[in-house]
Amino acid sequence: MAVSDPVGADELAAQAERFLRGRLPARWVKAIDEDDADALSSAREELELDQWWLDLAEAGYVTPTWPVEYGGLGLAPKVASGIARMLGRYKVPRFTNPIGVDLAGSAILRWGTDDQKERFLRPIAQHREIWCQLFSEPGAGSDLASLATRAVRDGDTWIVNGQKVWASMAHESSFGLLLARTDPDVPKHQGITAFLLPMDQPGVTIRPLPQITGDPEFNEVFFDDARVDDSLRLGPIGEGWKVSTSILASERQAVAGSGASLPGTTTGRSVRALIKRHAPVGDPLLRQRLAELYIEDRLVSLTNQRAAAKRRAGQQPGPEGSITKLFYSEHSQRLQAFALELEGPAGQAWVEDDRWHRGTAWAYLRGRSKTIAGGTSEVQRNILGERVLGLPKEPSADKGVPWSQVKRS
Amino acid sequence: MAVSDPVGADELAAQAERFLRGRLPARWVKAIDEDDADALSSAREELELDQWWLDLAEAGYVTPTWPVEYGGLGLAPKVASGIARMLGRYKVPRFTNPIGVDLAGSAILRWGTDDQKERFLRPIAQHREIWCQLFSEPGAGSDLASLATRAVRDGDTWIVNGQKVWASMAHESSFGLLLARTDPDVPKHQGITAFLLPMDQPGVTIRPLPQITGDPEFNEVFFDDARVDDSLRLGPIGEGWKVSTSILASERQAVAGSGASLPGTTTGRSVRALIKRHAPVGDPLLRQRLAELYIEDRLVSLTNQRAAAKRRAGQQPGPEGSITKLFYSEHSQRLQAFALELEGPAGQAWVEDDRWHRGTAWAYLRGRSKTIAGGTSEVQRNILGERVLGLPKEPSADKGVPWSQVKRS
Amino acid sequence: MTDIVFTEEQDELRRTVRAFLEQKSPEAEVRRLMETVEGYDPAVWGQMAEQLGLQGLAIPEAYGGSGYSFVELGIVLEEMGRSLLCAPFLSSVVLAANTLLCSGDEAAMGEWLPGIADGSVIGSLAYLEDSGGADEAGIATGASPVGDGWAITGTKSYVIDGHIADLVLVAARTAAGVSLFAVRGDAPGLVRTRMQTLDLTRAQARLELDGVPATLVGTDGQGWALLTEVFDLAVTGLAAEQAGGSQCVLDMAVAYASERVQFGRIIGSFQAIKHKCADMLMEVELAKTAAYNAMWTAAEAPGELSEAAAIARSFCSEAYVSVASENIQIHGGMGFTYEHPAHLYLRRATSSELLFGVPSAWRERLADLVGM
Amino acid sequence: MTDIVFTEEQDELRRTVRAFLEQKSPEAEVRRLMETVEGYDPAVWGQMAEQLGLQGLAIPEAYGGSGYSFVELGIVLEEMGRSLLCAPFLSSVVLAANTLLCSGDEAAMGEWLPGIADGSVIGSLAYLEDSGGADEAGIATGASPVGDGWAITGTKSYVIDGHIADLVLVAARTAAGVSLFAVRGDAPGLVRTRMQTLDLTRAQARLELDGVPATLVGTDGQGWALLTEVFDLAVTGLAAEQAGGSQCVLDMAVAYASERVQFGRIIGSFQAIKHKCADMLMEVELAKTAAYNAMWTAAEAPGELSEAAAIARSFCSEAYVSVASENIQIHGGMGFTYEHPAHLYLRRATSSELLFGVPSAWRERLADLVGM
Repeated sequence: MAVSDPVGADELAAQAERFLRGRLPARWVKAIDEDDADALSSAREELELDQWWLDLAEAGYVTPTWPVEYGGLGLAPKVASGIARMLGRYKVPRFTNPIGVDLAGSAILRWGTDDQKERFLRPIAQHREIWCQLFSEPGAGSDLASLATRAVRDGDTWIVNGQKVWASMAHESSFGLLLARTDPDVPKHQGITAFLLPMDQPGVTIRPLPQITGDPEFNEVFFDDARVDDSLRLGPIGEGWKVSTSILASERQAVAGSGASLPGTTTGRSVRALIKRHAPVGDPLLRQRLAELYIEDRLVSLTNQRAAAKRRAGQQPGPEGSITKLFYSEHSQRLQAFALELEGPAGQAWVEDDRWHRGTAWAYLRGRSKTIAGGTSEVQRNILGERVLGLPKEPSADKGVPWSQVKRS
Repeated sequence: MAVSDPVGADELAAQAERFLRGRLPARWVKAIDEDDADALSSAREELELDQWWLDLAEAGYVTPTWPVEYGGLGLAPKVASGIARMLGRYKVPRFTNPIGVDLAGSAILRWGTDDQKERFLRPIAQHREIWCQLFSEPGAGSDLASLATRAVRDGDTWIVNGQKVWASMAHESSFGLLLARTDPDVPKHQGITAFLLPMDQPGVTIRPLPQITGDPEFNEVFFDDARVDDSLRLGPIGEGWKVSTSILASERQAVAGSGASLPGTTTGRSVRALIKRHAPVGDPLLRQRLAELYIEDRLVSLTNQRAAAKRRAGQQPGPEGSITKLFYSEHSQRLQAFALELEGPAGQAWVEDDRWHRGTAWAYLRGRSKTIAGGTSEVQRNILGERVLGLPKEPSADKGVPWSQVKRS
Repeated sequence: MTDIVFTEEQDELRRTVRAFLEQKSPEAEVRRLMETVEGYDPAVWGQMAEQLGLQGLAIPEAYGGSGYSFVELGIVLEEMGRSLLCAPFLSSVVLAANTLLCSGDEAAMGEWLPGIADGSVIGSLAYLEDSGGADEAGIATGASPVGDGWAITGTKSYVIDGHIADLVLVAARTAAGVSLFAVRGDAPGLVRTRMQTLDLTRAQARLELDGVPATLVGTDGQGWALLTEVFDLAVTGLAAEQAGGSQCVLDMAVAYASERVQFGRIIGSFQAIKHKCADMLMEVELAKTAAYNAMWTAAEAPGELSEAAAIARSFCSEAYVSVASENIQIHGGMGFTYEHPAHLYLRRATSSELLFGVPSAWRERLADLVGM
Repeated sequence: MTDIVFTEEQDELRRTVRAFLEQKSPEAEVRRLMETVEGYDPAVWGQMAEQLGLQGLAIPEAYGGSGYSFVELGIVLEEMGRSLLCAPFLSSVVLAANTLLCSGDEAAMGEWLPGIADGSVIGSLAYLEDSGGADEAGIATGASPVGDGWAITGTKSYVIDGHIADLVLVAARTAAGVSLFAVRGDAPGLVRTRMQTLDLTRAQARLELDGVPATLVGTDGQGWALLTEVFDLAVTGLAAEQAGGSQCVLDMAVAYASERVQFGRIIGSFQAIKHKCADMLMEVELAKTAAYNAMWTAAEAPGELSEAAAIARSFCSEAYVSVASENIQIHGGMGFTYEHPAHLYLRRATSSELLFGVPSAWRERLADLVGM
């Protein structure tokens, strides 16, 4: 059912809706039509996921912006967003392979050889091969470019040694998008190369690294003479930083406040949910803080809308588009802490089957990552100060200095 | 009535009290005994100040820690503090020549020649010669050592050109304690020399520089071939930074939170005064904030007491003695802003004879300087981070670089 | 509601107003006017009306105005907030004109709006009294019927530009409740005293009324309901002004941080300063969003204004005070001098926060509106 | 009141306790114990009593203790807060022992205090219920006279170490009002369920009581007055613990900031990190002042404790949550892992803030006490 003719966004959305209504279990569609959350919850069990992903990919709806020859629909992002909205309306996830689709897929499309595109793109869209990201290291967080995992060439193969961290889904992954240092004797940004590393090999050891919530969301990955063929090198030798920046822009987008105005993207309790649960809030202090959080939430949404409206009107984007990620991440922390405080003692202890309070406490802890993951608040403030306001950078301690001579943890 | 024999602190305080009760107008003493603020206010008019300062200096009570030969009592600071407390109890100011007594006097005692001590110290204590401080410049605030006012030697005289700022009492001053650059070709701290500059000369122009309150508290001072004799140089050539750091320690002390626990040192409204005026505060939000401010105020006082108790017990001082200046300055700002807010519309407009509201607004504005004067909050946080917590300094952009080659505003 | 995005025409309006104010209300002129008794320049006031038609911009054509919306008015106010224009614009064009418009009183509108629109009449609104209470209970001034009209006795405080107003709209209590009255500036029995103000660029007066003749505006006893509507519009206009002032102090701070050198470095390269500027940027952008949202709502969905106004009022007030304070901090000692304009903005910001109900009161109102 | 300065003997006590905890309660041991059902190590508990006499330190000699003051007890709690010791010390030695002492009930004190002092009895205090309301109205559990004694029916929640307590002091309502009762941990009709807790290092239980036999402690109907006294002491002890935890996370943050390198620099040289550490330092030092002041007041002027306790409670609670959060932030991704101890302190800090009345409630109490 690939779309070959250029059609309008409305027609595309209508096509997607027809597909969904035909493909999804009838109870699912009914639950959506009747806005019945409980019915939807039980309908979810009817969907056989592996086949679902295959069919969704086959229809091109997993990756509508990819070229038709690699399983996409060749659509502009603006047009494709209609499909995403329709999937959202039917409460179906677009993919559970985010690193694969958003990062590895984009990177391969942009930097990969034809062989690489042919080999990797369809399995990504079909969720047959899950990917993980092998970028951050214990010693290279905010300063990612200082990474120390080494890849040394040995004929047609590269031998990898070192350690990565924050690799989500590493256990399930077939491949990892790896940044490794291939030349330590040039400044940090210049000696990095990107690879498409097969995860299932003796030189790769994966260790879960649970978050403070206890959830094993991330992993550490150790390389002990791991091997990757030069044909799986992505982009030129020494150009890995360029590959990664083109990718990280997508990641920042994903983490960013641009999603803040979409319903359901809050990790934890939304302002609306708190009002619903706790209104009328009698304590004037709590009322004030709830009102403050409501205002913050509204202003982030409205600011994102303002930025989007400017884009639609073809105007130059202003600073309004840059501030919401940082503000929203700090707002989210305040909100989850407040949600906990609203509960009083019940926020800090609960009986086993009390999902609300457990979830509230979980969201509170999870919220701590909001100002760390995807660029710490400190780095975000540097970015606002330097890129938006034009303030000068700090004197650099490592600019132009060969990586091997720079101080590291 | 100079004290020649070593006597105990209690006996000294008793002597001071006898002096005060004999020397002050009878109505003044009565007002103190009866704790009658209004009576004291009118008694103040009876005191002829010039003679008072002379007598107080003659008794050694202006500068009790100075050597006897220069008009002091030769007392240890700990012992002398009993006298200060007694003057405080009788609500008499110790001096209105703070730069002279605390800064210039201390500096001359430590760095001056015998001739300089003989010439300057008694007139300072007697308030016959007022002094001002000529340190800061428009281009050298937090970074005082980058100062650009030049002094060039011409035989036995130095010719001074440049500009100083924040010189309080410059108009009334006979002399200014000047820091000037005598060697631009060495790193900034090394090319500075201190001078005792006569203010009444054609090369010195004074221009008032009112604060945001409108009060002409400070002045700018311009030097246009001003002259100062080499015999009025304080300390060796190029050692001016050392002279100034020994002095600035006293200034920091004066501005610092060490006085925060003393009654009457708050600029503007005290927490107690706000409670007295506004209790009962019905609005739960305002009650909370008043309680917060009350807590902050109490904790600063208690922390100062804790630091003092440690000193008295002969224990090593801990960080508790270092934090109160910064915290108290920010607390004061919050307090004065809150005092204004408590008034509502009356905080921002008043009829002419409404002293309370005018004073509340004045204190709000005046409070802005708390985090700037005597070391900005940013500099204070650097000091806490580096000197107390031992964190490393920032990479320096001017360390070891000749002053003339360093970037400046 | 349409997208919050300025049209080319609106951008042009902004450029025109900004150019006018840069010429007519530079800092030196602001400082001159703030020390005059009147507090504004009648010649410039006339040019604003004749050359640009600013006073009548958002007044309906039926009453001599140009019939533009609150969005255009907000743009003008944003620019005026930026330049700290000393003029009775907020009092006359925002407060008085909108009180008349909300009253729906044809006679009053017909009598006064054309004059406000062409600048020949300066209007103002007197609702606060010495108690400062910004609620209905705060109104103690009384009005009694006398012949065809009314006579008012009492005291009004904090009346913006009340000392020069030709028309004062006075809230007073009748047997039916709080009502609004038109009082002429030169009416017998009215004594007006200019107050001393924290904000040096906006004059306020205290009015003593002793049997002052007055004309009822709107319905007897419906004055507080009318004022509640007016407040939403007033704080919307004020929010635009606050957003303009906030942007101006941010610009000032960034400019200074970009040129000032200490320790051999531009101070904006220090994180302490850089991050402060980043925080200011966030506050300013959100304040602009809040103000624009309220302007658009006032123009396109006035029935929903209360929530947007409460958000704009509480956020813009606190943001402006915060960034105006930080601007002084970033300027260090220089920012603490009378000669530097930084304090003029702090004074305006603080006064604006205190004068129209404190932010917490508006958040409480919001909590009610949203059903918290 | 004497100066707030530790004596040589008190410093020695601190060193002894710290050395003991470093040996017996290192992080690995904390992590082991927090996953056990009991939540503490009975052997270490016994050593605390036998070798150091910590449980009986501040219990009068007449009841088998050593008769030291709340200052010494505070020092011990500060060190326990630092090491996150998993043990029923707060529940038994601070809450239960002080409830008994405040009750003045000779029989109850004679029966229970010697066992608490020598560690053979673990006591706890059950006053909160499912509603979480920390005021008198929150107590719905009822007690009725049965024969010589009483029978209690109802539910208690958030009972610290309630699942292992030999003695539970239960607040329940009689005809005379809220009263306190001693209930044995193994009493018939008592069902105890360990709750899931945010704070992994301090266990809490929910108790269901169905006609559980109980003995009145103190005077019938005077339970809430008694509890109010106990709360002041409880939050004083907790403040000491919070101060100890706060100092520990500051030390952790500074150590990390002094060794971690990014962008070729020790991260503590960046102002963003350095100033955060400076802010943490201020909070920690003021928190210590607040805790010490409350400890000294409890020891030397117990009649004036309420104000000192309210100050310590509200300030130390917020300071600890703040510095524990910032510690995670300074550690970046590392601080967000389960393996790093940073989250254990945030959990303790947050739980402590929520469990004994939120800071704003204590500030409200302070406002009453001071006459605001």
